[in-house]
Amino acid sequence: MIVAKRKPLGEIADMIAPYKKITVIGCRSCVAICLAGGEKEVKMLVSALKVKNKKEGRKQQFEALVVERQCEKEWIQEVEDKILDSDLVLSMACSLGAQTIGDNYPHKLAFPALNTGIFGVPEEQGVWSEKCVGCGNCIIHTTGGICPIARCAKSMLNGPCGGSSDGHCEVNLEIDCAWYAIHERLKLQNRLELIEQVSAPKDWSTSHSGGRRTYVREDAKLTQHQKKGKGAVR
Amino acid sequence: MKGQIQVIGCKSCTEIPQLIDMNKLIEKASTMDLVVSTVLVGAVCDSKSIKQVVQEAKEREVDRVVVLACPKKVVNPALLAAFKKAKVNEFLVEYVNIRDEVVLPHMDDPPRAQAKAETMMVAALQKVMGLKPLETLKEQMRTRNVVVLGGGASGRKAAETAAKTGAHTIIIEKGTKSFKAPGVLMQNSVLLKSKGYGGNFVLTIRAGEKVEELQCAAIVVATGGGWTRLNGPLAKACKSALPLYELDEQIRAGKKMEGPIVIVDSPDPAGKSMQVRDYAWDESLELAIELKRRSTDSDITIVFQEMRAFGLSELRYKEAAELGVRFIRYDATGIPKIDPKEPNVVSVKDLAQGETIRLRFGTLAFASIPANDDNEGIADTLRIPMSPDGGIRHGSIQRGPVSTPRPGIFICGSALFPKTKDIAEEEGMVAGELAGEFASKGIIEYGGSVAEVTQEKCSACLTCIRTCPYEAPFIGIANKAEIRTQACQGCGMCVGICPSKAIELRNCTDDIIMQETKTMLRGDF
Amino acid sequence: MTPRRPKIVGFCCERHGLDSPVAAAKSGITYDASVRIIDVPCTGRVDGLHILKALEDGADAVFVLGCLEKNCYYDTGSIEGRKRVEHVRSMLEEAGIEKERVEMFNTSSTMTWRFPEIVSKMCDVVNRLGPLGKEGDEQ
Amino acid sequence: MKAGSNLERVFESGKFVVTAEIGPPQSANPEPLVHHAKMLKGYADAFNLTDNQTAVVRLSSIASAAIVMREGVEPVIQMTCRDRNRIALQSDLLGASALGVRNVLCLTGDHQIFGNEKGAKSVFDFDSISELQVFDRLRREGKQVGGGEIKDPPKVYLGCAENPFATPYEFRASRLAKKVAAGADFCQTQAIFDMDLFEKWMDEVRSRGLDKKIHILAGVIPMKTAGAARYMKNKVPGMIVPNHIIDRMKNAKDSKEEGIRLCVEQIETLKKMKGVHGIHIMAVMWEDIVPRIVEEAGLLPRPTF
Repeated sequence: MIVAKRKPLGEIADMIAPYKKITVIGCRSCVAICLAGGEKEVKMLVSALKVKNKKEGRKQQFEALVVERQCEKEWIQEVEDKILDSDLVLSMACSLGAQTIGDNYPHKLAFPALNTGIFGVPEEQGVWSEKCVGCGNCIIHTTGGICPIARCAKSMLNGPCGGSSDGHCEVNLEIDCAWYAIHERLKLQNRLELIEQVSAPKDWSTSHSGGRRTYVREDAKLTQHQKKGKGAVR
Repeated sequence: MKGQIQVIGCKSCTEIPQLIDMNKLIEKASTMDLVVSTVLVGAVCDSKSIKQVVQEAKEREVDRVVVLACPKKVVNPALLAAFKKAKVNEFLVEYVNIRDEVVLPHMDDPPRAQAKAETMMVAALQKVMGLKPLETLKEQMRTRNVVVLGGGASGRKAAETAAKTGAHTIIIEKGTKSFKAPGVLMQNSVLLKSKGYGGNFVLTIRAGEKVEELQCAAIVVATGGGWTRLNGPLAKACKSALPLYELDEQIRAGKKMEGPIVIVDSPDPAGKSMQVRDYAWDESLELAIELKRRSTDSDITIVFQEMRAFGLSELRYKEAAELGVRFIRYDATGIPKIDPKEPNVVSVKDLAQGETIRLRFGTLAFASIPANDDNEGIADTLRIPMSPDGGIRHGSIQRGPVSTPRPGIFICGSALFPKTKDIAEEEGMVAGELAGEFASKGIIEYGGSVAEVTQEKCSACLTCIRTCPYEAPFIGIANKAEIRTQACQGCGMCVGICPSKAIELRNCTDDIIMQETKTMLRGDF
Repeated sequence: MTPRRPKIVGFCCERHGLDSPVAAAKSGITYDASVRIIDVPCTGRVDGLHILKALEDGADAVFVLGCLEKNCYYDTGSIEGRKRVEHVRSMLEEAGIEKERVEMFNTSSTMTWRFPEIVSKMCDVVNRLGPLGKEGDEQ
Repeated sequence: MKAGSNLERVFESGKFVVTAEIGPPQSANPEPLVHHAKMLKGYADAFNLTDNQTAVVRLSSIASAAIVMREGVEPVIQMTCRDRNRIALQSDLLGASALGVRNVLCLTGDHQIFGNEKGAKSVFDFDSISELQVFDRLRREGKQVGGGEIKDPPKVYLGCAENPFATPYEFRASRLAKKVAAGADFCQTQAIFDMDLFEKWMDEVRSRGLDKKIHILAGVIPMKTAGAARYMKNKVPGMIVPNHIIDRMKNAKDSKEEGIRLCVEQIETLKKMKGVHGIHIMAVMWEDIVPRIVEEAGLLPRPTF
């Protein structure tokens, strides 16, 4: 899932300081599950901002909402009234949420309350770790199921580098060395020969380096004939 | 529900110091919305008063009640029973502890006490309107079986006493031990899986070659002691470290240990020192003295956070110190550490001197307690918690001396932590009796103020499932969380942590809590 | 005008938390009336939102009182409660609000002095820091 | 001859090679480079010019190479993958070759977290092995990684580094084999303090016949103090400094002298080791000691062609 983290409250407060009527919108998808932007977090953020305002004698009006998926315009349209009725939308979704609101209501301001971080896996409750960077060309079948692009600090294809120390990364001893892990995994699977070969330079054109990416499913796209006007989802 | 409230004031305890003007309070109550009846009685615990208030409640078609008196558990339960009879739902009777929360603590400031009591009453009136009538449900226990895991000293005693209460006992014994036991003795058997909740557990047992399912009402864990594996940061950093008993064995076998010898209380010093039982210290001291006696120049250091030995064994501390054993005490600000790059040096902040000491050692031992190697698997299967020292942790004292946090599962003997046979047997007796009593109730009462999921809000994030100590939440057919009401204890932990606010605790919702807080804050006192 | 009296909210669990003021009352120990006790089944029920909302609604300080961590009736409830309190404290810190206004305490029902001690500690905090926000700000 | 560098010639002659390092300054002043070049000339066969080592911004390695070449010293430029993508790396290789640089050491590079620009965006378009592979193809076939033709290909002798002391140890010889396959001509090892572990690695290297396919330079670091030894042991990832070495430094009356003695002893041991074709002295911040070490290790005079 996409894992995000709330920005520090001070930063959020500064960001929204000039605005009076603020609608805070959370999202029930990834960010709810990673405890960053579900209903609880939205309510807590609003309450904390109100306490701060109270202390500092500032007046702002807040509305707290949550939508099913903020990255889809149909879900956002459900709360259109509230968006239009505010000076500022504070999005408690990944940056896709704030951008979807912005793209659909370009004259409105939609600010991010979260920092969107990683494609991560919950290792245990409250701990998420990065395991994919969305490079657009998956090779983990050759690396024991462990992605070196995301999990190696240097995205090496021919690791581990000389900084691998006791199976830890040179960047931080708390991080596991991805290539050490790949070596161990392949050994377990009896497939060590896979890393004996030289891996050629990666073609990064499938990643962000190839420019902004759009994935299309032609068979799923609606034809001009099928397209409907803006409609309610309920 | 229409909302017809009765307010009962009790003069018995509240007016003893003549601090609160109960008349005024009740007068105020009578002016409040939806209050249809106000009664001030001499003593609400008195059966005459109970008759009086319930009679009036009936006449005025009261459906909710606020009692201004003492804590609920102190007030005569006959009051609640009478209301129940009069068709007032028991969950709509709200008690306000005027005596202990206002009258007694604020006797030096009557005006504020009066204002506070009034605010509490107003908050209670609002709260009682937010409550919903709830039901307590009953489920039959399918059997009166009590399963005892382990046929050692404590297990046998547990089975014997449980049988005396009328329960049918089944001992699951890992080995081939044969002994006379009431009920059934299953040898060569191990617990594989467990399902269900107190009263209706379903266990999967492998007996010899066969795997079978076994229903039971209660479980006694009596799996005994064993030796712990070493884990924890110190053990990881120093691979050659020994548990105390191994050091002991080697020394007794006449092996010369490489000096200096350092004994640290635990492989995980950040864990609480309480886990290192008296027992282990007895052993450590004895060992240190033995080594010193054999050779006066052996270099022995004992590093500890808190040291307590059994009774007269305390004297050994003195003896050891006199023989030249070095003692270093630390606390949370300077726990022992081993740098993996230097695995033969432990550094620790000496509390006495306030500075960090580096101890080079030839042999390192942990005075960690011996625990059963099977504990982890058993705890895992029964979903009960472990303590950091490798024992199974028991539940709150309020739940009873041999309880686990899960109702219906009891624990005794060295599975908790090592102890002598007679103590283990005594615990076994208690555990057996409690398990037998639990099973003989025959019914599980559940419901009332339990958690409830609003499925449309649930993100199926599993947070509730991971957090609940009782296995009450589970993912249902709709791939959303649901609550196994029979297992729910009503603590509300899942409610407080749900990121989607999809769970509420019946009659203790966010709205009720926050409204009560708000009203209490509005009061000026 | 006399300065406003401190307003303190105490979320107390129904086990040792609520037994605590009872124990104090029985021993005849008095304490300041400014504390507002809100009962919850377990401190694990306390949501950070309840604490923030209390501050929003006029509390100058909030405490959460549960069983001792080793003897929590609901096993891990007071640990959960502590984590919620710590989270709120870190939020307050980020927002530039004194985190001392929110505290977690643990008690056992036999500690008669504990509740009065907590109340006076929180009163001291409010007296030192002053009220949270200006008079009459809360709706 | 692949590039005709002095380094290549010494290797080919079968003589025991000596290389050393010159750290470019954190300034735009070429003087320190000139000073070191003058001082060290004749004491080693080639000198590594590090590439923003430990991710600290320094005078660029290619420019440094051009400066020391004016003093008649042969450079080995280090080229890390941290700061440049394939366009820049290939372009800089052409540029370096055009300036007359003939030795290139391909490295993945230390992570920027170690340096003074922690906020930098790292590139890592290649890793050291793919860099070697691309550079080798460029010099042999005149083909870029993207297939584009290069008319006059660069003439370079390609080196790599390998660390026998990084985990997993059992993979370290395999990794050298990968570097050989990718086109490396010589290899500098991480500084050796744990001779036993190094010997183990060399056994594996020899048993695979890698010492016949690549010239191995054993890395040594002269230390000034016991503190330096401890620092390397504790703070430098992938470095093993056994306790007996730290103790020896600590107990010495004059730790500087002890450091020199230790280094010379290590070189003596390495000289005798089969498959080791030379040494690489990394006298970090202590360049002036190199002549003495080379002399005391009996490695003078350096051959000339």
